[in-house]
Amino acid sequence: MAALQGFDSLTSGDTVVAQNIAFGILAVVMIVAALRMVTTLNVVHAALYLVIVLAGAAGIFILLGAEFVGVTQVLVYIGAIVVLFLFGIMLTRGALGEDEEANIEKRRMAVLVGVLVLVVTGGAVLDSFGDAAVNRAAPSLTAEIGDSIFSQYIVPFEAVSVLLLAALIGAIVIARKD
Amino acid sequence: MTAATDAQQRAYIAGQAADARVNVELETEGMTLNIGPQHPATHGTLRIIVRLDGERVVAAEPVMGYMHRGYEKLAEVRTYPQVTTLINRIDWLGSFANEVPFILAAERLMEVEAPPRAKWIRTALFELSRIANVVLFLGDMGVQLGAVTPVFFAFRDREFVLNQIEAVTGGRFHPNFDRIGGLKDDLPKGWIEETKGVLDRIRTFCDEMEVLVAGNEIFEARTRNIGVIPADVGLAYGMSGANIRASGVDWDLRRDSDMGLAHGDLDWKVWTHPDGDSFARYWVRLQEVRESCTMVEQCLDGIPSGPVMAKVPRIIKVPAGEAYVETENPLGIMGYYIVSKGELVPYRVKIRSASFNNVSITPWLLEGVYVPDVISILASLYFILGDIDR
Amino acid sequence: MLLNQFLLLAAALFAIGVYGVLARRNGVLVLMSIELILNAVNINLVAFSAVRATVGGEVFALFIIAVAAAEVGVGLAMVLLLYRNRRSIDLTEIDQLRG
Amino acid sequence: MNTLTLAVELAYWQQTTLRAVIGLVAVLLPAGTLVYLFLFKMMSFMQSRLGPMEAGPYGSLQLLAEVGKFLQKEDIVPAKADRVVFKAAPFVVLVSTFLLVLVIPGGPDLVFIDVDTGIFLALAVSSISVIGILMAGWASASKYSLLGALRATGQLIAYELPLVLAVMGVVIQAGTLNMQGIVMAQAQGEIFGFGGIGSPFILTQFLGFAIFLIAVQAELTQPPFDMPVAESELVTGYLTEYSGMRFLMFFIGEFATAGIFAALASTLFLGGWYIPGLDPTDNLFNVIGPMVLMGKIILVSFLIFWFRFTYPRFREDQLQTLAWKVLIPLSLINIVVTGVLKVVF
Repeated sequence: MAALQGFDSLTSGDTVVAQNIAFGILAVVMIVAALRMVTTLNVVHAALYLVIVLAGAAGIFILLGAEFVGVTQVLVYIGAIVVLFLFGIMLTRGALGEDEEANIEKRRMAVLVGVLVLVVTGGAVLDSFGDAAVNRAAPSLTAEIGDSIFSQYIVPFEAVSVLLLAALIGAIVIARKD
Repeated sequence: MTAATDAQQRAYIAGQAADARVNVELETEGMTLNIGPQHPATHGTLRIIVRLDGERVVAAEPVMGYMHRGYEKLAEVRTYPQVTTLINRIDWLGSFANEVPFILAAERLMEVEAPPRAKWIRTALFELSRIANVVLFLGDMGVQLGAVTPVFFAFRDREFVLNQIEAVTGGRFHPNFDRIGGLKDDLPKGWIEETKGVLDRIRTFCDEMEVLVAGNEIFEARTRNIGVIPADVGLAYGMSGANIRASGVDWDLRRDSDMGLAHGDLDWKVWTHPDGDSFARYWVRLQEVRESCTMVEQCLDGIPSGPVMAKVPRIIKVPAGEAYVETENPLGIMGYYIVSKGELVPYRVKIRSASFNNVSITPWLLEGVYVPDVISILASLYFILGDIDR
Repeated sequence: MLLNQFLLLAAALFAIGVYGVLARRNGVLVLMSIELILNAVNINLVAFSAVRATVGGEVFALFIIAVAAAEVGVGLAMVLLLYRNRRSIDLTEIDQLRG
Repeated sequence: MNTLTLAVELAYWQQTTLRAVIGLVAVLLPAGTLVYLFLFKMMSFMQSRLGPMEAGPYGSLQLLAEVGKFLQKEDIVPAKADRVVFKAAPFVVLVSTFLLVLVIPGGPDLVFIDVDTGIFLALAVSSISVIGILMAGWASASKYSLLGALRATGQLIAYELPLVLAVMGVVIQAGTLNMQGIVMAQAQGEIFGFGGIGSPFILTQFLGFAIFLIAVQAELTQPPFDMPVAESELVTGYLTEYSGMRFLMFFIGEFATAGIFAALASTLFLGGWYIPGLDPTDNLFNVIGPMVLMGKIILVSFLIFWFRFTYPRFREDQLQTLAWKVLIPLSLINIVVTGVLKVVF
């Protein structure tokens, strides 16, 4: 984020070189880490690769000027969700720790589906949005997000709150011994 | 749980080896954890194998003998005066107290009795070594529970006690001062006054510990109702000393039997506590240090004059016979069973040391507690490795 | 910066996530792959939000993060239960309702 | 977007380098000061000893000697360890520490990044260190390490909540997440119409301050919450297998984080770089601000270390009970009361 501010001084016209470089690095790191995540046999390593992907996503959010979302991403995903994963894996080792190689035809099918999804969505994206540019004038204000959550989006917000409570109770009920 | 059979022991060790082989994928469900032999909590080489389910102990097994030095066997090839040099090192924190029961047993076989002055000085030194020993426990218990500071206070104030012991005996840790028939020497000049000053320091130290450690809420939360030993179980495992008095058993050899020291002539009290938990053990020891201070003070005031050595032959040969003498040592009851064939060396010496019995309760006591409590319970049982392994 | 580069990155992550869900048999890994998919969606939402210069997309990204947390909590609880009952979390073996 | 207000115009790369250097100083200087002042000296005096006396006057160079010692030591990786993860773990912890310092302002213009999310960012990046600790514990292939890491994680997650909730009160009162805004709110605020000392939030948010300090103590895994590194049972928890440089990194991480959390506490509750009686927009504060902040850091960390050297440690379940049954409800009440009062007045 420290770097981000400086980027503004480099801005000239519509070309933002430094931001594109940052995006390129983040994108490559994220995709490599994501690929490693779904192929590695060690589940702990997979969780650590997931951390890299999530941190990259946080970087992308900040690049897009969505500071609050980026920080929330770090707090919730890296600070809580991945920790939950690691905790679960380490508490139960053995079966949770290792994943045998999936059988070949299953993997072949999965690769096929994955490539298909990529081609279709990618094609659709390229087709529909052409060369729309992201014109980030300034990072969006946190106050603005807060205002819209508690006015425009109050119903979904309440729904999410209820869902979280339900999930909390549900998880406790499911995971309890006896 | 009673003591493990051979097969059980072997199963443990096999499980141990299997666990050493597991790769980085570790388990915590049904995990075997070795506490010791080299571990910061055991201040010595005691090894406790615990099987865990999460943080809860399913089974615990003490493995002793990493520091066995064979004193009983060694004593068979040493003359009687030489044996005291060895047995000094059993409970190394209260060494003088180790010599007393052996000397008393030998005196009983030889039918000599130390002169009154020697008896009183013995009593004073006996109680001083108890203070030197237990003071360290009072601080160390804090360290085991995570409070670093008290142990420094304990080391600081124990130093004064050791100075006084050194002033009389010439040795800080291993005095080797007790002789059959009396003591090696008389008290040095001015010692009595200095010792009284030291006793005041120790009393202040006890007050500090009462506030700093026993009065701390977290300390209470960590020790109250933790590691409760019912009186009958404790007695069945042969526990003794402050450990059993903390379970409400009013049993102290200094009062209940004639140990051949001057305790009968002193005015003091045996402390007990009804709870039997870790806190009770700490509390009882704290009171006993205070009581020891009063005893030493009375000894200092009441030392009779006279010689410190009875008439004994220059070369000591103990007449054939057997004798068993036990005394209330800092860690509990310590006894020596001497069999003599009338030679220069004892035929057989059997040492009953307190800590061995005190830690043998651990398999029963540690079942079902949390890992952190294992440490606090072990600390509260207060053992000295040398006293377990001899 | 073009909108497309973000959308393509998201599409790639989404495809990788789909591969993970389909190819892996370990329940925990499947859950992680779902996180990947949700993140791809989030990137899209935030990118659109940036293009439109409104905060609506960001708000929904926040909701998705919250929902993801709930999902992982319940999902992991189920996997742990599975492990406790069957000593295995291979999802291909879980093909019947009666344990 | 603030830039450093200096007489000379700096190029972007120069600014970045300057920021990086200042960041390094801002992390290491308080850490070193705290280690020397409190760990070496205050602890020694509390334990009736002198502490280091040989290296430099009153042992003041002892720290350099220690660092030199650690740097010379062999970097041992256990045979069964997961090498890459094992080696990466201390870096993850340090990253968390260095990211934390970014949002702390040292003066009206002295700030690394003046982001809108300020304190929220700090709390978020502080949770990254959990990952590093789990990595260290798991990759060491040692049972003590694993148990320590699991304990640490359970504890850090439990105390993250009161930490965040305690800050909420301040955020409600200041009406902003921005650290600079929080300082300004305290500098320009009034208590019942009296503005002589501004309005340091410790007066109105004392409950929040207390909860924050307790939670910080737990986040730092210090006594009385040092179960994860309990040396008398778990040897040193997740640090057990580390040696030399990598141990030093964990050590720096621990004390630097202590310093930074103290800085956060001073900024949130004690007015940060501001001292009453002066105009907060005065350029003077760009000079004396860091020193004022340092003084407050030392004040707060004195409290933190005082607890550390005094108390025995809680057991796992006891400290969880404290977090869930005492601190979280209390901080929720604090938020509700603050919110209601904010609306009423």
